[in-house]
Amino acid sequence: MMQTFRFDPVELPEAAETLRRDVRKFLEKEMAGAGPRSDSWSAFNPDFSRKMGERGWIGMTWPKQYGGHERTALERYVLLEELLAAGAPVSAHWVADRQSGPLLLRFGTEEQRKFFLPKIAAGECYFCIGMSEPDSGSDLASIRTRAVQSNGGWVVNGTKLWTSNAHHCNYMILLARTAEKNENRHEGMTQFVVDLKAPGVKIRPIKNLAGDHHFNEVVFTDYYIPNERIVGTLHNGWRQVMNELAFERSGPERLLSAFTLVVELVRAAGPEPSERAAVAIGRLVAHLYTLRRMSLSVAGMLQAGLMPELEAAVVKDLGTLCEQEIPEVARLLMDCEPDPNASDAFVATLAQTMLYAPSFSIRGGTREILRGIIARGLGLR
Amino acid sequence: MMQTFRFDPVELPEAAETLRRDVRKFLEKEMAGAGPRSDSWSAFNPDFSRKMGERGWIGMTWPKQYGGHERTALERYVLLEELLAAGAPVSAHWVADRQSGPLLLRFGTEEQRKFFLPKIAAGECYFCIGMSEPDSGSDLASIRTRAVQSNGGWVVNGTKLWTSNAHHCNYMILLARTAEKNENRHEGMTQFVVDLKAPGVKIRPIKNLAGDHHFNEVVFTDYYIPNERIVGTLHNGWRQVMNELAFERSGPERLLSAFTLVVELVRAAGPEPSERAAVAIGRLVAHLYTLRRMSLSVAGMLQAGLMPELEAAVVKDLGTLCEQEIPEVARLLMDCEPDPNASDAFVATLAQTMLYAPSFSIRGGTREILRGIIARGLGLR
Amino acid sequence: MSDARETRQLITDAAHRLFDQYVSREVQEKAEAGTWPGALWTALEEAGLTLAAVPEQFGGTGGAVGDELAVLRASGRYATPVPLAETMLAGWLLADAGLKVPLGPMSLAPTQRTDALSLAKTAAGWTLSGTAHRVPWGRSVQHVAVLAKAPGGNAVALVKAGAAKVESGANLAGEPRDSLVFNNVALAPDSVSKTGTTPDDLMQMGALMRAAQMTGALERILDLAVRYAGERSQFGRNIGKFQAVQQQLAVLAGQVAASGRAVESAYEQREQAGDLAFAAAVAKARVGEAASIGAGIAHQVHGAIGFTHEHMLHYSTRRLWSWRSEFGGDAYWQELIGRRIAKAGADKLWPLMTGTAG
Amino acid sequence: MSDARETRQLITDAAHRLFDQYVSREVQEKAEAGTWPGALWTALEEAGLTLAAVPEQFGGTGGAVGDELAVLRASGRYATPVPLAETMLAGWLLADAGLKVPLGPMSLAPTQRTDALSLAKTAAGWTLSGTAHRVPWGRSVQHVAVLAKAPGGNAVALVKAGAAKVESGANLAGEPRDSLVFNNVALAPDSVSKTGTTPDDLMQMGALMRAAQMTGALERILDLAVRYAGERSQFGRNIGKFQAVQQQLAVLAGQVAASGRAVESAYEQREQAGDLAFAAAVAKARVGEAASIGAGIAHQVHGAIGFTHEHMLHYSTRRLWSWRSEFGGDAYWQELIGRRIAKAGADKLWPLMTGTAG
Repeated sequence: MMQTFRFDPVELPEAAETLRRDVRKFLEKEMAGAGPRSDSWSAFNPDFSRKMGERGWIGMTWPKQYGGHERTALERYVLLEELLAAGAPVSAHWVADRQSGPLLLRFGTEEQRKFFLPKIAAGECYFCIGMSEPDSGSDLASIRTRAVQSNGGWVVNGTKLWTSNAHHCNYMILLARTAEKNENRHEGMTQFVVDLKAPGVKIRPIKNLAGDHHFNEVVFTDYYIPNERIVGTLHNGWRQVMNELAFERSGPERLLSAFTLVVELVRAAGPEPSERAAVAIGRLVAHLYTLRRMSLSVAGMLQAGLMPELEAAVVKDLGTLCEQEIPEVARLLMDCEPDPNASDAFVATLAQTMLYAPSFSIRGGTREILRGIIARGLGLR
Repeated sequence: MMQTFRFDPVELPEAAETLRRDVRKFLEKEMAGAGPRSDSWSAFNPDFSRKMGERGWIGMTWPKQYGGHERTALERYVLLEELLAAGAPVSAHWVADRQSGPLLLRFGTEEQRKFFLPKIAAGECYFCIGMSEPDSGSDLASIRTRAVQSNGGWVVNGTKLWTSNAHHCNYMILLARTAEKNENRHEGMTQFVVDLKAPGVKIRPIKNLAGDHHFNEVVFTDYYIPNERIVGTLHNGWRQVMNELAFERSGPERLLSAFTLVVELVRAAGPEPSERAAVAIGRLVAHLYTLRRMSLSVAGMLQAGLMPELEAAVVKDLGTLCEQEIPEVARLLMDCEPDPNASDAFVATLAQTMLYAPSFSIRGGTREILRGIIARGLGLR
Repeated sequence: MSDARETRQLITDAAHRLFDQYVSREVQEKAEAGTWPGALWTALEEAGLTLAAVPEQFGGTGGAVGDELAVLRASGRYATPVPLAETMLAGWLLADAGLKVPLGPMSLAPTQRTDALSLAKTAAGWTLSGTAHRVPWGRSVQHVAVLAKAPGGNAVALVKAGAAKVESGANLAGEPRDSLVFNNVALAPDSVSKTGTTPDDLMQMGALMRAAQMTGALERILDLAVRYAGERSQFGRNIGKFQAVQQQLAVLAGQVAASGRAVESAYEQREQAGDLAFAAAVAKARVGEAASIGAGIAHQVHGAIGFTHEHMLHYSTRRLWSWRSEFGGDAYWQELIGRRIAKAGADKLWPLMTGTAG
Repeated sequence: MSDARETRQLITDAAHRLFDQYVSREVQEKAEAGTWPGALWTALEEAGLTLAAVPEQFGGTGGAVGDELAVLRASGRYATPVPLAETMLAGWLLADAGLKVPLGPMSLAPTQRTDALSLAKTAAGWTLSGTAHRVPWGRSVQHVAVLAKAPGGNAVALVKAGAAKVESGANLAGEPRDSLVFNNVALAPDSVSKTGTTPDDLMQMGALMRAAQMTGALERILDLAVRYAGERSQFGRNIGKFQAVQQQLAVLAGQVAASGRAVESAYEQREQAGDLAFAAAVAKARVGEAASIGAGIAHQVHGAIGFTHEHMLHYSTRRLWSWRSEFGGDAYWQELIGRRIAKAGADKLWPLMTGTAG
C-alpha cells in the first residue's frame, strides 16, 4: 500500500491571524481606489515595496542580523495570501523576497548576506532570475551561457530569456555553464549574483501577447563577474536551482492568480444568482478552499523541516488547472465581450485574466513536467 | 499548410429518408412497452434479429446473390442510427452484419460466401470475434493462440478473451498465429471461421462489473479447422484485421451508446428546464449533432471509395468522450441516487449508463491508441 | 498535533489489519448476494471501531472525531460491506440528543430531503409514522435512528428496525438502500428525545462521512491502477512506462491528494467547532468531483480487465459512483456554497475562505 | 457535389494567395495600431471576395453561400485585420431587404441584444436614433447596415458611418468594437427598406459568420502548434516526439475537425433552406467550445514563446477568445438549443437531430 502523498494538518498561530488583520487594514488604505487586478505579482511598484519593507513584510523569516524579522513561514504565508487575494502590486520585491534572498541566505557568503539581504528587506533592492534561454526552457541542463575563468573572476557570454522585470531590477541570479558537459549533464553549472547596471549587459524588452512589457532578453557580452559573486558552490548550480524550484511550487501564488476575477464574478452574479451561477461559483470555491488548505499544509511541513517536493508539485498542477479554469467558467456564466478597457470591473478583469491565463501553466514548470515528477513519485519512472 | 482531415458533406438519398420512416414505424411497434436502454448493441435478441432479416435489414449492402439487398451504405447508416437511437436489441446479428459478413464478402472464398452470408442476412447466424487474449489487448501482434498445420487443416490451441456473446453465437472469426514471429511481428497471423459448436471449444462466462454476462473466455484445445475455413490469405491476418478495425471506428454506435439517457434527461428536465439544465442539454446536443454529421461524412466518403482512416479515429475519440460525459452531465443536473432497478426511467437509465460507460473507451481501440493514430496523421510519429 | 497524528496512525493500522483479515473477496461477494458478514461486524465491535467518536457515557468508544475519519477512510479503502458509516452517523445523532447508543449495526432516517417522518405523543409514549426512502442497509440493521418532526420541534427516536415494513432497493454497488415504512410504530418514552439537530445537519454529517469513505476508496483505486500499470505489458513494456499513462495517473494522484485534504479540513473544522457547514459542503463537492475523474482514469488504465466482475476494481468504483450521489451530489453542495457566498457578498468571499472575518 | 467542392477549393486557394501577399506581420501590427490596410481591402474587392454571396443584382459577386464560408474561413486562418465578415453580413442584411449594396467596408448594428435603434418617418425620408454598442470596426467602415424598429415593423437602413458619433473600444485582438451614437440622423427614402429579418436572425447570421472565421483560426493554430512541436527541441528531442504532446495535439486536431464539420453543416442547412436556426446555434456553441480547448492546447505546446507578442500565435488566439463571445457566447446558444428541445419534448429530440420529423 502506498503512502506517497502527505498533507499534514496545519494550525495557524495566533500571531498569523493578528498579522492577517494588520495586512488587511494596510491594504484597505493602500488599495483604495485601485481597480481589481488579476495576477498581481506582475505589477511593479517600488513605492509599494518600500512601504512593505518599512512594515517588516519583506524577508520576514530571515535572521534579524540581515534585516529580517525572524517570523514564522506560516506568518509569511498569511501575508502573501492576503496580498495576492487583494491584488496588491508586489512584483518589485517578489523575486528577491521569495527566491533570491533565501538562496543567498542558504548558499551565500557572509559578505553577500550582509550586503544584499538588508537592502532586499527594505524593499529597495530588486532581483530577477537568469535561467531560461532561447533554446532551453524546461530542460535547464542545455543552457549555453558560459562563464570562463579570467583575472580572478569570470567572463560571461550568452543570452537569457524570459527574465521578468530585468529592466527594473538591480540584480540577477544568473545560471551559467562553468565547465564542459560530461556524462552527468547537470554538473558544471554555477549561480552568480550579477549587477545589471554594470557594462556588458544589454536588456531588450519582450512584449507579451497582451502587449505588456514584463519579460526581457538579457544579453551578456564579455561581462566580468568577480569571484566573490559566485553563489554557493562552483559547478553545483543545478542542484541549488532544483532545490529552489521544488519548494516554490506550492505557494499561494499558485492558486490565487485569478482570484480577483472570482470576486468580480460573485459581484456580477449578485445576491440571488441563478442556480447555474451558484453551482459554478460553489464549485470553483470548493476547489480554491481545498487548494489553499493543501498549499498551507505544504507550508507547514516546510516549516517543520520536511521535504514535501511531490506535494508541492501536486499543488502547482491542481492550482494552475483551477486558475486557468476560472476565466473559462466566468465567461460562460456571463454573456459579455471581454475588453481590458471596459468600465465594468468584471468585464475588464475577465479580459485581463484571459490574456494572462496561458502563462499560469508555463511558469514554474509546465504541466507535463509536473505530472512527470508526480509519476516518478508514484514509482512509475 | 496541412490538409490532414477531410469531412466531406454528404446528402442522404431520398431512399434513405423513406427507409428511416419505415424503420421508425417498425420500431414503434416492436419496442412498444420496452423501457429505455443504453448501449443497445449489447442486448441479444434472436427474435428481433430474425424480424430484421425478414425485412431485408441485415446484409443490406451485400450482393443479392448472397442474400443481400444491394442498398447503399448511407441507407444502412440510417437504419443503424435509428435502431441505436431507439435502443433496439441488435446485439445478436450486430457483429455478423457489421464485421464478419463484410470480411467474408471481401476476403472469403466463394464457397464461404454462399454458405454463410445468406444465413447471416436472414438473421439466423451469429458471429463473434476472437482477437484479444489474456496478455494482448491493444497489441494484437502479441497473441499466443497458435494454429499448427496437420491433416489437411489446422490444429488450434490457445485462449481468447472478451469475446462478446460467444455463448450465444454460432461462429467465431478467429485470429491465430500460423507462423513464428520474425522481424516483422505483424506477419504470420491468419483468420479462420470457427464453428463454436464443434468439439475442442470451451466457453467460460466472464461477468462484467454490472454483473451481466456478455464477455467470455474461449479456450481451444486441439481444435481442428479444415483448410477451407481459412479467411483470406494465409499469414495475412493482421492486415485484414487492421482494415476491418479502421473503418468500423466511426459508425453511429460510436456516439449513440448513451443517447437514450439524453432522451430521459430531457424528459426529466421538463418543458421549462432551469437555465442550468437548458445550457447543459444544449451543449450535449451540439456535440451529438456535430458528431453525427462527422460520422455521416465518413460513411459518405467510404461509400465514395475514399479511405478516411484518420477521420474515423477522430470520430471515435470525440464520440466516446461525449458518450462518457453524458452520464456525468446527467447525474450532476438531477440530484438522485442511481439505481438500475428504479421505477423512474431516468434514474434506471442513468444507473445502467454509469456502469457501462467505462467500456465505451475500451472497445474498438483505447483513447491513447486512437490519439496516437491521429498524431501519426499529423506527422508527429 | 503530532500526538493526534500518531493516534490516528495506530487506529488506521488496526483497522487495516482487521479489514485485511475479514474483508476477503468471498465476504464481498456473499455480502452483495445478501449474506450478512457477521464475523467482520463482531470484530469491528470488539475493536471498538463502530462507535469510535461517540462519547463513552452514551455507549461509544469516546475517541476524537479524527478517529472516526481514520476508521471510515480505512473502511472505504477496503470497500467494507457493512453499515459502519451509518452506525457512526446514527450514534452521533442519538448521542447528540442525549440518547444511549445501543450496540449492533444501525442506520438512520431520513436520508432524502423529500421524506417526512413524524412523531406523535400517546399515553404510553410515542408513535412514529411516515416512509423513509433509500435507507442505507435498512434490511440489515438492528436499529434505526430517526429524526422526525414532533410537537414543538424535532426529535430523535431509536427504533427497532423490525418495526418497519421493508421494501428492498440497492445502490450501484449492491449495498442495500431500502424503503422503511413506519406505520404508527409505538415507542417507549425513553427512546425519544428532543434535538436541535435539523435534517440539514444530518445531511451534512452524512455527506462528511461519505466523503471520508470516498477518500479511502480513491486511495484504493490509485493503488490498484499504479500496481496494474507496473504489471501489465503492452507493445513490449509495462503500460506504466508510457508517458500518456503516467500523466493520467499523476492526475488521479492529484485528485486523491485533494480529496484527502478536503475531508481532513472538514474534520478539523468539526473538531475545532469551526465552520463545519462550509467545510463539509466543500468536502462532499470536491471529493465527488475527484471520484468521477478518478474512477474514469482508473478504469481507463485497467482497460478491459477492470470492466470484469472478476477484478476487484469495481468494488471501489461502483461505491464511488453511488456515494458521490448519496447525502447530496456534488452540485447540491456546490449550489449551497455558491448561495452562501452570494448572500455574503463578493467582498466576504476571502474572509469566508480564510475563516477570518473582516 | 464534387463541382461545388472544386469551386470552393478554387476560391479558397485564391483567398490564400491573396492573404499570403497582403497580410504580412507588418500589416497586422499596423492595423492593430490603427492604420487601415487599404491595399489589402482593395485587393479583396478587386477579387470580388468582399460580397461573395450577395446576389449580383444587389451589387455582389453572386456566388453560393458556400463561397462565403470559404472566404471567411480563409480570412480567419490569416487573422485578416479587415471587416470582411461584417461587410458580408451587412451585404446580406441589405440585399435581403432589397437594398442595393455599396462597395467599401461595412459594418452592422445592433450586435448587442440590449441595444435599441429606431427609425422615424419624416417629410424628407427617415431619421435614425439610438446607440449601437460594440459595433465591429465602427470607426473604420464607410457604411453601416442598421436593423431598426420602424413604424409597423423592422426596417433596414444603409447609413454613412460618418453620420454617427464614434466612441472607440476594442476586443482582445485590438479589433475596433466601437459605440455608434445616432442622433436623429437623416436618411433618404431609398436608403431604408422594410424587412422580415429580426434582431435574432441577425444575431444568428453573425454567429454563423464568426464560427466560420473561428474555424479558420483553429486550423491555423493547429498548423502552428504541429510545426512548433516538430522544431522545438527539449531534453534532446523534438517535443512532438513526447507522447504527452502528441496526445494533446491529437485532441486539438479533433476539435478543429469538429469545428469544420459543425460550420459546414450549418452552411449546408442555409444553402438547402433547412433548419438553419438549429444548425447555426450548434455551430457557434460547438466552435466556441473548440476555441477554448484548442487555444489552451496551442499555448501549452508553445510554452513561453507563444506567450510573447513576437510570436504569431496570439493573432489567432486573441481573436478566438474574442470571437467566441461575439454574437452570443457558447452558453447563449447552448441554452437556446436546450430550450428548443425542452419545448419540443424528449421524443422529438431524435427527429430534431436528424431533421426528419416523426
